[in-house]
Amino acid sequence: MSQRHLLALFSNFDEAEQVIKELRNTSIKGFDVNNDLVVKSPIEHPEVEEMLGDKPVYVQWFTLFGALMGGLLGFFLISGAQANFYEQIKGGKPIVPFPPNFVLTYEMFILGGVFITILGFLVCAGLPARRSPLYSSKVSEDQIGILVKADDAAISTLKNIFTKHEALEIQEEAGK
Amino acid sequence: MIDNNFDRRDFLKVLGWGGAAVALTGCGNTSVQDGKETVVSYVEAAAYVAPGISTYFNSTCAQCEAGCSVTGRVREGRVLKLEGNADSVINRGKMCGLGQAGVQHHYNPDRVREPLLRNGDKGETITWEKAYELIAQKLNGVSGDNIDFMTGTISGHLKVLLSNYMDSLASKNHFVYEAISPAVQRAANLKSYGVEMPRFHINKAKVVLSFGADFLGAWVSPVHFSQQYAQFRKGSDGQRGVLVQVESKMTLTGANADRWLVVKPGTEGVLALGVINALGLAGLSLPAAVAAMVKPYDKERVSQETGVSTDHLVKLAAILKERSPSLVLLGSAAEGYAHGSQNAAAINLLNQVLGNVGKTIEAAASVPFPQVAPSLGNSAALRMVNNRLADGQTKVLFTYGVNPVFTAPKETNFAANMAKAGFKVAFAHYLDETALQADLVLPLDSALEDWGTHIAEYQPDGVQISIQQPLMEKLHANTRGMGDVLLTLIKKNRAAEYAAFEDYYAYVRTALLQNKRQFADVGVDDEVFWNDLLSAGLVNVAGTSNKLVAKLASEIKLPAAVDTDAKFPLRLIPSVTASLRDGRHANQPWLQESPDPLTTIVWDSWVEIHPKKAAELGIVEGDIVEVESKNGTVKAQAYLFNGIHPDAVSIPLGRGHDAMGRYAKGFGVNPFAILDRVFDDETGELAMHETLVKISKTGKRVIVVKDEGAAGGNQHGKKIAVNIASDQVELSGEA
Amino acid sequence: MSVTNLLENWSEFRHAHPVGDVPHDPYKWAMSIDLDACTGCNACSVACYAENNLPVVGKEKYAAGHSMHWMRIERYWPVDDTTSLEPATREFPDQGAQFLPMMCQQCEAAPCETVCPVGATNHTPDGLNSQAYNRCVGSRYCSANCPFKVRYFNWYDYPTTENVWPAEMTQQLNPDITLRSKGVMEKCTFCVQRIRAGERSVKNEGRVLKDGEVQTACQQVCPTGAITFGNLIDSESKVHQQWKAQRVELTADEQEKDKEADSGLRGYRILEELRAYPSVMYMERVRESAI
Amino acid sequence: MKDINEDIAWAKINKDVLKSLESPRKLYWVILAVAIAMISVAVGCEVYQYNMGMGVSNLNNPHVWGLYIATFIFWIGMSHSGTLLSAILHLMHADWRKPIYRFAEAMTTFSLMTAGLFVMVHLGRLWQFYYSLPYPNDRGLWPNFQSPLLWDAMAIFTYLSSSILFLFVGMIPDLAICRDNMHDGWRKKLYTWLSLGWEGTDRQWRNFRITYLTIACFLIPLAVSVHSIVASDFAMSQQPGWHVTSFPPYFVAGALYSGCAAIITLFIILRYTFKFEEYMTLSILKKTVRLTFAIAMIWTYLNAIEFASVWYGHDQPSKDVLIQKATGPYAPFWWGMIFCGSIVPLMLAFKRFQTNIPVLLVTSLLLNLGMWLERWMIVAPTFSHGYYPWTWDHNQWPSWVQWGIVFGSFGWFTLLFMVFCKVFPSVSMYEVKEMVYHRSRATKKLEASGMQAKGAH
Repeated sequence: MSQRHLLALFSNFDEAEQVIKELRNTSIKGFDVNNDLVVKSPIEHPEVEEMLGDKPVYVQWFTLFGALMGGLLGFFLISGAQANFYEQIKGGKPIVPFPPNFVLTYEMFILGGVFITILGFLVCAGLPARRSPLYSSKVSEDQIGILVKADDAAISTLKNIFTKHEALEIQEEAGK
Repeated sequence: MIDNNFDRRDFLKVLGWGGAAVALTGCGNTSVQDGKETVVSYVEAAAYVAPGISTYFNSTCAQCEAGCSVTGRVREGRVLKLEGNADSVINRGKMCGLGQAGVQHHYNPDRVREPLLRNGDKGETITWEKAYELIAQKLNGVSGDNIDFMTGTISGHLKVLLSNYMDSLASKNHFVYEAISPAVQRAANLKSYGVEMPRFHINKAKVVLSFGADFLGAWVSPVHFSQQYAQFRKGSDGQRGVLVQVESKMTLTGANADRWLVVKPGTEGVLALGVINALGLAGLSLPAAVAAMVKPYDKERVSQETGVSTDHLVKLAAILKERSPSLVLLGSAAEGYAHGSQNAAAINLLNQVLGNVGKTIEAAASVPFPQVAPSLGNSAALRMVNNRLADGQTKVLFTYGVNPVFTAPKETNFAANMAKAGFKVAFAHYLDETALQADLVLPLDSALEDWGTHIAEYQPDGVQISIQQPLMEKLHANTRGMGDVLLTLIKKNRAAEYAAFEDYYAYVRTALLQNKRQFADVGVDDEVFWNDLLSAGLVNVAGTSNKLVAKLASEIKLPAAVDTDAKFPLRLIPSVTASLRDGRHANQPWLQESPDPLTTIVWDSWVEIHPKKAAELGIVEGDIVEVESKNGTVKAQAYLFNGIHPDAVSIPLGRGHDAMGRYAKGFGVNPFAILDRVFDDETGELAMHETLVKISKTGKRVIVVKDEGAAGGNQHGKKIAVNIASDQVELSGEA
Repeated sequence: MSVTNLLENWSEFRHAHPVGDVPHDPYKWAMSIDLDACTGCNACSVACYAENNLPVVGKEKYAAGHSMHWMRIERYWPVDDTTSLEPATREFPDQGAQFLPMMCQQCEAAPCETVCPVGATNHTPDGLNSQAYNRCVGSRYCSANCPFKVRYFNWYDYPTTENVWPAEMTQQLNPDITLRSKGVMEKCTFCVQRIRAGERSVKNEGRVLKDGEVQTACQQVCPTGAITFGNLIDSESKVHQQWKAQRVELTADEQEKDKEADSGLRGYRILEELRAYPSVMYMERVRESAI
Repeated sequence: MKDINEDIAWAKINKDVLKSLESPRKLYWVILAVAIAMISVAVGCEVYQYNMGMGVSNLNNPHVWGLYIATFIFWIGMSHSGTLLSAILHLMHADWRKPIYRFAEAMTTFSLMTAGLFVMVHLGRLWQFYYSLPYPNDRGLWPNFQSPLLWDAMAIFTYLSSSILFLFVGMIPDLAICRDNMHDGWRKKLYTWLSLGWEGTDRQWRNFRITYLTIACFLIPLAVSVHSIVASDFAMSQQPGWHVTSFPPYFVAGALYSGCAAIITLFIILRYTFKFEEYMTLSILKKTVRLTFAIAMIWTYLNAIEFASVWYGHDQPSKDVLIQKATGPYAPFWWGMIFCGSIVPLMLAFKRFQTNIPVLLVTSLLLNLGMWLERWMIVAPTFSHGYYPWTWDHNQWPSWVQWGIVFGSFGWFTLLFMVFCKVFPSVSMYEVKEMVYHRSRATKKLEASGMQAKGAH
């Protein structure tokens, strides 16, 4: 069965919350609220996102991995280079001196953490992304957008819900 | 001999088998072989050239008159470094900075490379043939009385050739001029000990009392004395030698003294007599005549006249009496006065009453071949030449190894007088001030390119004849060895006698071989002997040993007070530094950049002035001050220096050249120029310390270029250069 | 860089000089300088110029503080008031001056070595503080951290600077040593070229260098023999004997002399309290107390 | 006084900020031209120095480091406020940071880039600078990881790259705004590409929040480590005046201080240049000024602590250096530092000056001058008066080459900053919206509760 996208724009954030609430509470055939609903917002909007249910974020696992790998890599790279290349003593210090290596390990820990976090962000947020079929630049201005994907059959139900909550504009994807 | 046609390469091949070779080929210098120029690759290098391997050849240092033997390090035909020859009794393998800079004399970029003939204000390059012709032409018809040859100290076979040449010209006018020489002391020594220059045993003395003798710096044979000094400091049986230096301006030796006594300039003799007096009071038995003579010199008077405290005087007498033998030395600081000979006599008398003669002062062996013994220079020679020039008696003037235009006081008008001579020939390495006044400048080989023999004035043990031999090929094709030039000149007059000698090398070789039995077993083959000689670079002969004839001075006339002049209240001490001496080495950059040991100043002259006097005159370090004597002024930066008598200022000699190339010209000032013409009463030597000056600020100020930093000589309580009192230390246990 | 190598080397390299468990063998080059013999004549400094191709920088650059004397002779005046900035507070320096030949002290725990970002200066197994010119990038951190300020930087390209080595003078250059170009640090090497040549020459004989077989240029020339250089490990060497007689320990930061009031010793090392463990021992100048 | 007008229309925010990206005014080109002229001076000096050797800078033995290193520390320090403050305030939910953090972070990035140049300029053999990088090579050569300079290089690289990423990530939603509002052209392409297809979906925002928070968490210790490592360049050495335990916190405080001062300067400049009065409000300025004052006092305290510890430590060489700073040839600069760094900021304690723009502009410039002097006074006096009296050099003075390069570096920074402000939104639009949103909601809540309270009454 073919599916279509529908984007509704709201300027009143409370209304948008209500829409989401309603969509979650209403069971509509051909529309899965957990997978087919995307909220587009001009600002970071935890209240609205809460309505979407408990969606996990995995970026921090990337962070942990990156930081640990960065630190380990740093320490072994440095100590390895010292042990293999610098068989010459410097300043009466051990060939593999721990204090300076800790400093560098620390830096590498952060470097790895930051880099892999960014990588994780891109992966988790699905960036860089192709533009979704329906988009309005209003979303980057002051309106909240609710993008839904549903079977043709559910479209009208959804439209009704949107209109009920004073959607300013409803964009509809052309049928396939 | 027109060209240097002696075939060095063949000669070297011979030497190569002898075990010690003079390796002389090199990159950049093509070899002349049978008239053909051959480029020789190192792939097929000559047997005596091992690429990458240094070879060492012995020769003699020509930087000063001490006659140290050197070993030249030669690689790929280039001499790289001069090191000391350990077999020499003079320097025993050691060197001074001046000696090492000899390579910069050799490689100096400002050497004269072609014979130059004056053409108006310019020099015109001519050939040697033309130069010889010109000399012959100019000498033609000139009486020997009107031909002067002015040289620095000269010895060995060059001296023989020169005197023969002068003979052949029927001239007796060979003048040996040294701007800085111990001539007064020689005369005084002759009177006191019967010899001009005895041997001094600093190492055997327990106390050395030096009146301005800078034996660690520039006096007579500094490298040799430095070694004696080292032994003296170690002492025998743990008794470390004590050095007391008496002078008005601190010398390097003074800086190393246990006690440095500053005296009013010129009162060294008074102090010496005062010490004798104090010694007598301390119980030393004095000959009656001496006792009577020194009687007036009681410690109060001496202290008042010299500025040395009575306490020090007594202590000095005590230590001299207690620790025997001692040694009293006298140097230029004591000699440089109108009464310099009297000072010297007084100081020698102190040695005599202390019983040092025969113990720490011994007669030197005399050179068995008087004709090669050194002709010793003095400054009286300058006076004579100058007078002759002024009177027009000199028609032809030859100069070699001297730079009188630079070293003569301005008042002598030497340059102008020199112009009166019809023809002036300068044998020179560089276009120095004198060469610039000459009509003909003949470029000489450097000391590292030339042959020669040297005998130093000061002989520590027997007599050492030092061989000078080329360490490498000539750098410049048109320079000639002085000996070769003299030989060529002499052949013009005495062709028959000298026909046997192709060149100076042949002459020296023949001369030495003739005296082979003096040096070696008769049976030794000539070649072997010669090669051994060159390999050693020197030969020692016992010489005739002498005994000193000590004669006590019967009368010493010391002026009651040293002259002062209200208009010129200060005394100028032209100081002699270890590296620049009379200025002939000023174009050697190592020496210019070698900091003066006491002030650490480089590349420039300075006026040393005591801080007390400076405060009086409102002078601070770096002020450009004008130093004015009756005869002129010089302007130089002031350096506040505690090691000088407040009534004296000091300017080092050697800088202030108007010529001599990029490293010498324009750096510093020349205090020779403003010296007053005051002479030692007895010897007629220029009294170098008799110039009275006044100084004034010019208002300009510079930052003194020196190594010393903002802390000056202060260690700020840090343990950096530390000293310890002799009673705190146990020297006998040291390794 | 293999893991095994890393792991194996780990323990092997967990030691440190000079407290370390691996002594220098067979050489530990060191020096002792007798200040009682040193007269401050500067011959050593000139010898160093001749041996090590040091540029003569000329008056202007000297004035700017760009002199290159690896060995410098310092001249101090005895002062009564050590805190004063004035050079001397005595009216006359009646006990003479204090001369001190100063060059790289070849510290065992050299402050310069640790700070070099590119590892251009290292400690050699024979106890030298080596400088790799072609590795140096010229950060000058080593000089900044040198307590003695004996490292000299090539502020200009001296080999191409006018009148430093004009035409003929280049022929004097020692071919055993490179010329240093602009932007690299240099310093006294204890005449390492002579040491290496010496080591090579005895290698074929299967022995180690004996005392006196290698001399530094400054030692060789010193007219009073104030400078002694040699192998500190070799008990036959003069330098060893001198250190021993003065009871100076390479790895100590306080010597017997400092502990005992009347030890009669005169050996010390400069700025010893910084624990750089210099390889140069100085012996105090003696001044006669009776005069 | 409110930090921001809560009733401001969101569309207006977009419009106002995007306006700053529009065709520049004449003044902008003038500033750019001046900046380029300044850079040319520095480039000229550097070319000269590169060809002649470092000697032309008048550095010498013992003054082996000079203005280059001092100015390097200055720029590193300047970089601190941007990212560090942004991150700290973000974690502390201080939303007044939102209108000003963007340009502050840009300042961080650009001052780091400027600082990096000084490391290069300082090197005797610039052409071999890569020897100090840990790159694998045939010869198995590695840099010396023991050297604080290497830690420095590593820390700066980490900081610079993290700062750029932090700046970039924080800018993505704004880039999307730009993308949505720009006419076609290279800028549109640029924004399209850089915004990575951001549409503000809930998934994007969710991950964004965590990421931004995480990086902020990393940046705080990183920024602290960077300047304490710069401090280690000195503190890890053995030199008197440098070997000071309190150097790392002292440096960090100094860095924050100069960064805050620079923020005030740039705040004022941007406020007027781009007419950002509505976002960069006096209220926010006042908060920044108060923060600056607090840091100034911390810095003063740490400075005093350093002197005191030297004084009571009885380490004579360190004490000598301190005395030398106060009485020697550097005394005018040292006292200038005390005046600019500790006396001038007292002015900021007075309310009436906290919003007085001309006074603040002058003050902030003086503070930065003071901080630059501080860095110079850390570097130079130790060289002039180190352990070894023989090499004390009180006469050394930087040559025009050094001054020229230091001068030009300000041009370089200005150029980068000006270009940034024209190409990227220097005020964070989405965050200003957030701020407005949350504030107005909070106000409403307050009003509501106030009403209730009233009603109950």
